[in-house]
Amino acid sequence: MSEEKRHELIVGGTGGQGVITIAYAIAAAASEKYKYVTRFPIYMATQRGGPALATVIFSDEEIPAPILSSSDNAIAMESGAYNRLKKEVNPGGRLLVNSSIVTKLTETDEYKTLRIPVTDLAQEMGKPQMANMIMLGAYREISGVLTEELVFKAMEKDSGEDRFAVAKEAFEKGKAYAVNNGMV
Amino acid sequence: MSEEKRHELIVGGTGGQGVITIAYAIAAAASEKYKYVTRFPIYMATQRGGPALATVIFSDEEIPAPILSSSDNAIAMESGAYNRLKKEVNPGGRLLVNSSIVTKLTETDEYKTLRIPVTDLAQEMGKPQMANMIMLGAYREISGVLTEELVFKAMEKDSGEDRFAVAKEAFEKGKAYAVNNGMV
Amino acid sequence: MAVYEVVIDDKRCKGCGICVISCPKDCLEISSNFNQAGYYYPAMVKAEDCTGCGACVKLCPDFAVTVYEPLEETGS
Amino acid sequence: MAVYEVVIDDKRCKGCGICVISCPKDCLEISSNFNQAGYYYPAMVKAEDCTGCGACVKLCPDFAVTVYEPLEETGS
Amino acid sequence: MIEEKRMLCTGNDAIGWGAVAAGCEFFCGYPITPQNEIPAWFAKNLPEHGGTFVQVESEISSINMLLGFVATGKRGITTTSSPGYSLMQEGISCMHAMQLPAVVVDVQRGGPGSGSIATAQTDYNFAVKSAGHGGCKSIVLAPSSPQECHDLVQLAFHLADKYRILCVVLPDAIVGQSAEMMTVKTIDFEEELPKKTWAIATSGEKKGARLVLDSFMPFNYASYFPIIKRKTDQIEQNEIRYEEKMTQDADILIASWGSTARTSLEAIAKARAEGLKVGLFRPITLYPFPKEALQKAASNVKHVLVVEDNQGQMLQDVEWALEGKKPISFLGIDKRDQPGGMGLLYPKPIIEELRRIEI
Amino acid sequence: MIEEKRMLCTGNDAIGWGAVAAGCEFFCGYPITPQNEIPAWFAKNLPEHGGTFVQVESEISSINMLLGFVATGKRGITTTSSPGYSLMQEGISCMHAMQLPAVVVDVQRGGPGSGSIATAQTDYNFAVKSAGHGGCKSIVLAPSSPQECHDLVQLAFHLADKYRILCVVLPDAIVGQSAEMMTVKTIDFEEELPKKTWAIATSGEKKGARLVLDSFMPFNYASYFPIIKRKTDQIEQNEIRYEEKMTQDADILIASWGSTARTSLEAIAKARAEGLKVGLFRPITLYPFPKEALQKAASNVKHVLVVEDNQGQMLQDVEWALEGKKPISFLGIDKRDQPGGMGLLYPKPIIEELRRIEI
Amino acid sequence: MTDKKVRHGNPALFNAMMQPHFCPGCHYGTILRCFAEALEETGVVQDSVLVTGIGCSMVSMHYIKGLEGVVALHGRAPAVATGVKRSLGKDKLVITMQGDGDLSAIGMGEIMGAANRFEKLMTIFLNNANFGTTGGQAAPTSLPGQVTPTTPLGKDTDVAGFPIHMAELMTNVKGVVYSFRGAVNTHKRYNQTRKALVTAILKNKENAGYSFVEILSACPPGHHVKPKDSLALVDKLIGEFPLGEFKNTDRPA
Amino acid sequence: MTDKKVRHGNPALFNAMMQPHFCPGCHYGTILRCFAEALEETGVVQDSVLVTGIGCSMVSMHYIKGLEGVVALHGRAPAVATGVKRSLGKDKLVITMQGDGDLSAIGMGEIMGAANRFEKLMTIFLNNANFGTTGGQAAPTSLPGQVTPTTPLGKDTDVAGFPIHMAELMTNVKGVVYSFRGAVNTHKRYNQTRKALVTAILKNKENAGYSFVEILSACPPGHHVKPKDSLALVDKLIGEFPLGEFKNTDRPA
Ligand SMILES: Cc1ncc(C[n+]2csc(CCOP(=O)(O)OP(=O)(O)O)c2C)c(N)n1
Ligand SMILES: Cc1ncc(C[n+]2csc(CCOP(=O)(O)OP(=O)(O)O)c2C)c(N)n1
Ligand code: SF4
Ligand code: SF4
Ligand code: SF4
Ligand code: SF4
Ligand code: SF4
Ligand code: SF4
Ligand SMILES: [Mg+2]
Ligand SMILES: [Mg+2]
Repeated sequence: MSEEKRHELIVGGTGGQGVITIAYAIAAAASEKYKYVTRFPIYMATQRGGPALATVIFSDEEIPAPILSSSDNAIAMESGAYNRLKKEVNPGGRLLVNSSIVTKLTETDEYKTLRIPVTDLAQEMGKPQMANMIMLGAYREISGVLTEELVFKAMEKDSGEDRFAVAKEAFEKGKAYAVNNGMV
Repeated sequence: MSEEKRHELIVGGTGGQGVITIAYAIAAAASEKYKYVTRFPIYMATQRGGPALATVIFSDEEIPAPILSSSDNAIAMESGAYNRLKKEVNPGGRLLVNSSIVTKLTETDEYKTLRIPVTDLAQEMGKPQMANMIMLGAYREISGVLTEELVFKAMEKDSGEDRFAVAKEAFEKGKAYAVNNGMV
Repeated sequence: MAVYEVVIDDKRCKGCGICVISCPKDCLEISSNFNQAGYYYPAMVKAEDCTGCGACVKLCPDFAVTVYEPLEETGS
Repeated sequence: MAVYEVVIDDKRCKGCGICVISCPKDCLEISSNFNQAGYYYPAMVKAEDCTGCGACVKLCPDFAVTVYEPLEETGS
Repeated sequence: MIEEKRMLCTGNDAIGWGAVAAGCEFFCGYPITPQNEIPAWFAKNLPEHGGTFVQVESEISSINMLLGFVATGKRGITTTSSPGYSLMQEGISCMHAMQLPAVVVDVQRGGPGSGSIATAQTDYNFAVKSAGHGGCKSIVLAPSSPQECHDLVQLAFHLADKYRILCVVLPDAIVGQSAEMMTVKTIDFEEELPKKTWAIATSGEKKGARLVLDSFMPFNYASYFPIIKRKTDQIEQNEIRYEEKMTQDADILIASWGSTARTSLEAIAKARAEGLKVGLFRPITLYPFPKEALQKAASNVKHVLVVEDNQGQMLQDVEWALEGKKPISFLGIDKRDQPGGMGLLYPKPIIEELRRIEI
Repeated sequence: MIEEKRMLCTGNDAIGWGAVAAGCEFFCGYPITPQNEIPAWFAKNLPEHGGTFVQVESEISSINMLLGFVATGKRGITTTSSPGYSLMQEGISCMHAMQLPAVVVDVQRGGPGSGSIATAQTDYNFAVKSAGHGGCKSIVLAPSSPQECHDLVQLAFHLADKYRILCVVLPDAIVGQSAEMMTVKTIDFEEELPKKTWAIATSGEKKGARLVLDSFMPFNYASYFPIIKRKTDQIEQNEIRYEEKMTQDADILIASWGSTARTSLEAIAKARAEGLKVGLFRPITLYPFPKEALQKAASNVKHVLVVEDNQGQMLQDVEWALEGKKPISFLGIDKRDQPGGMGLLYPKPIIEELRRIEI
Repeated sequence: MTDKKVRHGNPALFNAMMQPHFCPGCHYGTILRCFAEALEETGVVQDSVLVTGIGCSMVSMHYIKGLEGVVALHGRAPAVATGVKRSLGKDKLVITMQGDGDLSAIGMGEIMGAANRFEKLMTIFLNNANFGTTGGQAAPTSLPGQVTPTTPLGKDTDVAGFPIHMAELMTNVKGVVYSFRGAVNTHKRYNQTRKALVTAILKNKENAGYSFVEILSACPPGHHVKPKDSLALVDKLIGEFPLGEFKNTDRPA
Repeated sequence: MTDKKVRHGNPALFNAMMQPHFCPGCHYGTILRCFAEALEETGVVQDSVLVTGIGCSMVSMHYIKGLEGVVALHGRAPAVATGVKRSLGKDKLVITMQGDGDLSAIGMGEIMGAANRFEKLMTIFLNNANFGTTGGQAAPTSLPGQVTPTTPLGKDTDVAGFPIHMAELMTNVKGVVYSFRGAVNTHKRYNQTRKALVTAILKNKENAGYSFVEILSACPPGHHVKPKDSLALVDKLIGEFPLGEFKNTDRPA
């Protein structure tokens, strides 16, 4: 897949699901390759369980505003986020959904909706906390942005060695799911 | 002496000497007779011993500003106040000085300077706290403003019965001093 | 036979495991089921041991546990 | 004969009478003299009783009291 | 309702009388010069009028205690001076967030920090431009005499209830500490006030955490700011108050507020005696600022002189109102007669300035 | 001096980097969203750079502790968000009274009271118009990106020392919380700074209660206000900073600050694509306000649109600067996409407004 | 099982519309239940006003049916409560609920001021040894060595001080008639705490003076422990903060 | 008398240029002397900074030669002092001097915060049971029944509370290593207070922790007594506030 000039992503979920971590990893990886990167948490839930959203933009050209009201790419980790983001994906874009939790989806032809049961996959791994890394792996693979290596580097920097190994495993699981289900 | 249309007075001393009380008594008395009265403490010393100044104006006509930078009448209870007020008496006006304490006086023809040793007189009475009331008596008599009765009424209201008797005695002493020394 | 019925409101449950730990009879265990929010809620595993003490109810921070007892049939 | 000399700095004195009250020998009394600020300052009335204890010095809030003692003439 | 009576009264005491005349049931405050007479007045007189006096441990607690009291739907007041007014900012902001009606009095003292305990008008911007963080604005009333202290405190209570808003009364210490003849009387504003249905624990029937849900948490921009906008539009429309004197034929207009307006008036009288045609424009509501009235008053003058006992604060509002159409100059705190705390801004430098202005 | 490096960095962390790059030796503060990353940054990094971190029990103590620290002549900073900034007013005023150089950061959150923890620009008036009671003004710098947070914090320290004044850095939460690529580097301002001869206990030779005598008690109007006047004249003369973009041919000028200036920029790009000639004027120093620069930038436009994430605050300064010579309209917080705390002011309503403006 | 009835369920005063907003393993929900039970037992809810501080417990009034309330600014609940109480008078109960950051950091002046003024209030002090809401920063109550965003190497007592013991401190104020510290990490402690709340409410009802009930609470994210370790976390807190009744006196005169 | 020398005179550190600005009978001058003597005895004046609160003692640094200082805002002296101390480090002594209004009313948060943070500071607390500066209003320390402008019928403990005992309260804070209450209304008490000041200074010098010295003082106008009755007034205060050393411990760990 050819490199984009400008890439946009919104990740949404609840506090504790690690949506901010997904955005951090993508942005950090992008910072190695793109001149301009912005990352913005629209809302950071205080308590675990409150809504949390983050946006990432990277580009070869100056980014006027770091905030996004709609995006080419979006990830919804649970229903609240899905209900918001389903209205904010640009035509022709894609929306990745945690289909373990979000079960009621609105059909649309405007953009692609991709269902990935990351909570189930995480449970399979015996690591419920890793649902977000599974999603990250699927997202990297599906979008083709950046490179796996850059994302790994960012993940490694963010977590300790032990946790990185697990995160990488989760990432691979997400990637495999995307590949095996013809999403790429 | 004929009644004035507008009467101005500045009283100065140190906190604890009762200068504010003098101003209060005059203003309260005037309020029974004049339509417009203002009384303003330019500075109220916190601790005993700091500078304290108060102004009184009463008039048949509206008083634009309650503050006075110069005055027809002034009372200086000690040296600091004297040094200020000697420059603030209007030509033709009068300045009453506590000559027990203020011993260095500047000669002038611009206005009348009247020396009243109120601290000594108070000591004679055995009531050092009453120097201000002695000054009030002298002032009332010399200026001829208002009436003794009005001033007594104001004094009585301000103090209890006991203290009023003493204050009245002091007032009379000041009055007598003024009369006996040809100041009236 | 179990005397008390312990009901978990799985919508409220946040899978903290407090009820599991605080049960003096170790009657409860976190199950492999998760709710809409992704929390794994507990299930009764030793119903017959339950004394109806209510520790699980009182200590559940999410108002998710109820303990029932049989209705005494009066007059029978 | 008085051994100690108690000197009041009448300019500083505020006539509070604390030295008078605090002198264990009742050596001091408020006089009938007043200073520029109108305060009546104390005077020594029983110089011969003064023990040079310094209570009047320490307790004067206005740094107005000094107690002197004769200089010991060394080598005489 | 209070028995009508006439008396010699300081501006500070007049605030007490005005509050009681307005049916105020609560005072809380922390001592600070030059307004210590106010808590003393309330301590002595409020209980007789059926109200409650509390001396609080700080100004921060004062404003928050006032918040708690007025949240029950009754009238309450706190008073302070400049440093204490600074400390009240967060609480003031919160009362705007909750839309609670209350009256706060700042009897200004001089300068920043602990400053001087004597008079000044150095809190104009601070009181007028923003009610703490968040950008709400309090209605700000500036009295210039004890009578006006008494009257404006009553108006403040009235407007507070009318708009469910915080009102600030902003005397300077000259106004607060000078005594003049004054008539105490309950003013009838001849307007019906809205019922305080939002108040907590006033009726038997419980309403749940009403205050909280109505206006506080979670903070809801969409329901909050439009309400505030509607309210401020109404206030700016209906509640402008000002005084004009001798403006008809004026060549020079003095714009001044509080005690300096009266000092200016004395200067104007003397200047007129010298043949100079000078008039006075005195905003009484500092917010809402009488912009159009000032434009009108200034329409025929050749020069506007702003007089304030500060470094030039209302000045910007005057410049804003007059849109560069008139030459404007300023006379302020540096024209006091003395540098120390006893210095005052007297009529003399104003007269001199009036003589200097070329028209 | 700090080693130059480039990194992805939030505006909040950039404040830490900028402070350390400027030789700041002290941070004290109290947690508050949306700036909790700043104390965390200092807690982690300041000790490594030889400085001292103190978590304080309140914002009131923070500002007073900062006062004590900078009184010894070293550089120090405190950071907070709106409610905490309210609580600092008395201390800020006091630092102006003592003329102490220091830096205070207010990463604005939304609305009055406890409000929302999300972004807003609702503290413009509060920060710009008065540094607490007493009417002094702080220099106020508004960054619009992490890089600018880093740069302006350094400028703030520089100006603080240059003028012996308090500087406020006023990001909104979008600026504070968004991460962008940024270069850390000590900026050389190429100006020699005055010696801090007034500082306490820095030399062996004792100077007595210097601070106190110089500028504090008893408050001396005559020696104080003229100094302040001289200082503010110089600041208004020399320290104006702003950014202009695409103003040359503009028919419409957007005036905006902080993050909304960047949102406006996106709207401008889209509007230009539609053939609308729109330019941007962004004040960087909110005080001193770039009045003349704005007049110049607006001289050939037909309309000025003020965009702020508030109810209209800089608006008055723009009106004041333009003296009624240009039609001015406002777009603000009520144009957010959502009512709750997650709502933001996006480019869309700005573009729509630009289309509506008749020129 | 045939017909059944509730043996242990949610208190009747619990507002079932509310889904607790606390993190998994947070004890605040448990404490609210305990408080609701005490209100139920004493029957005072219709005459009570709850003034909360800023912290994770700020919207607590919503959880209890019929409880009116005000959310005070951070630290100021005792001042706000005083205003409410002075207005409503002897027949109403005014209770504050405040976190340890709220009460023992920014709000120290207000709690001491109100207690010393002999206000007839009651305070429920939620001590989770950190600032939960803002991300787990150290509080004056935090333990030596505790790792937080503001004490990244562990709380160093030399520069950040020792944990403050509020329940003990309050006993030194004459206007305080009741001071207690409890926890809800065992069934027994839950019951003791409930009893203490009942006692405090009754003292408040008779306007005896200031009542202070400190309750140790878990904040799993703040202390970096898993939700299931929240019970053990409170045991650790008890190591620093002993449980018990520290003062119980008649109305002083 | 022939040649003489000073037996008891003003301390060498007393700045003779100053004419005390206190009211007749105020003990603040006496306390300043006592403090000057303690500074002299310990020889630390060149290494000390005095941070005063707002009250009648605010310009105290001027009375002592070579003593640098900052006048803090009302109540904030411990916060300002912390800033100074954290900058100047272990070799410098930073001392606050605060009135009872300053410290126990508006400044309660700051004194408790600093002491609890284990700051290595020393505080001289001037307790004259009223707000002298502003005209004698009731303070949290004022006695039951005390008539003041804000308690015109005498302080009613039911609505204004009981006198707060700061020296005792401070003992409950672990970071406090020394707490003492003295007076200067007799020669003996003067000497005890001086000794306590010396002890506190030495503790401060070795950075042992927070030292707190409360000194009862007369405020004749505030208590409506004649200057000469100021000694008896302090005896009355002692009836409420017992003298003595309440805490004297080693540096806690
Ligand atoms: C004046 C002010 N400063 C700071 C904050 C930010 N803040 C909100 S809650 C909180 C502390 C919460 O800690 P705690 O009281 O212990 O409650 P918890 O979250 O642990 O329940 C802080 C600092 C604020 N809201 N207001
Ligand atoms: C914020 C603030 N509030 C109030 C004041 C007014 N004020 C000055 S000193 C003082 C109290 C003085 O009492 P205390 O601390 O006991 O000192 P004392 O005068 O008795 O020595 C007050 C309330 C102030 N300066 N600042
Ligand atoms: S009622 Fe008691 S025994 Fe039964 S499950 Fe709950 S805790 Fe266990
Ligand atoms: S205690 Fe409650 S929330 Fe926790 S696991 Fe058990 S039922 Fe679920
Ligand atoms: S030194 Fe002692 S004995 Fe002598 S006068 Fe003074 S107090 Fe009295
Ligand atoms: S104690 Fe001092 S001030 Fe008082 S009377 Fe004696 S000498 Fe004078
Ligand atoms: S952050 Fe801590 S106190 Fe707040 S809800 Fe979560 S666990 Fe409870
Ligand atoms: S008012 Fe009181 S404390 Fe102040 S100087 Fe006078 S006597 Fe001393
Ligand atoms: Mg907490
Ligand atoms: Mg005092």
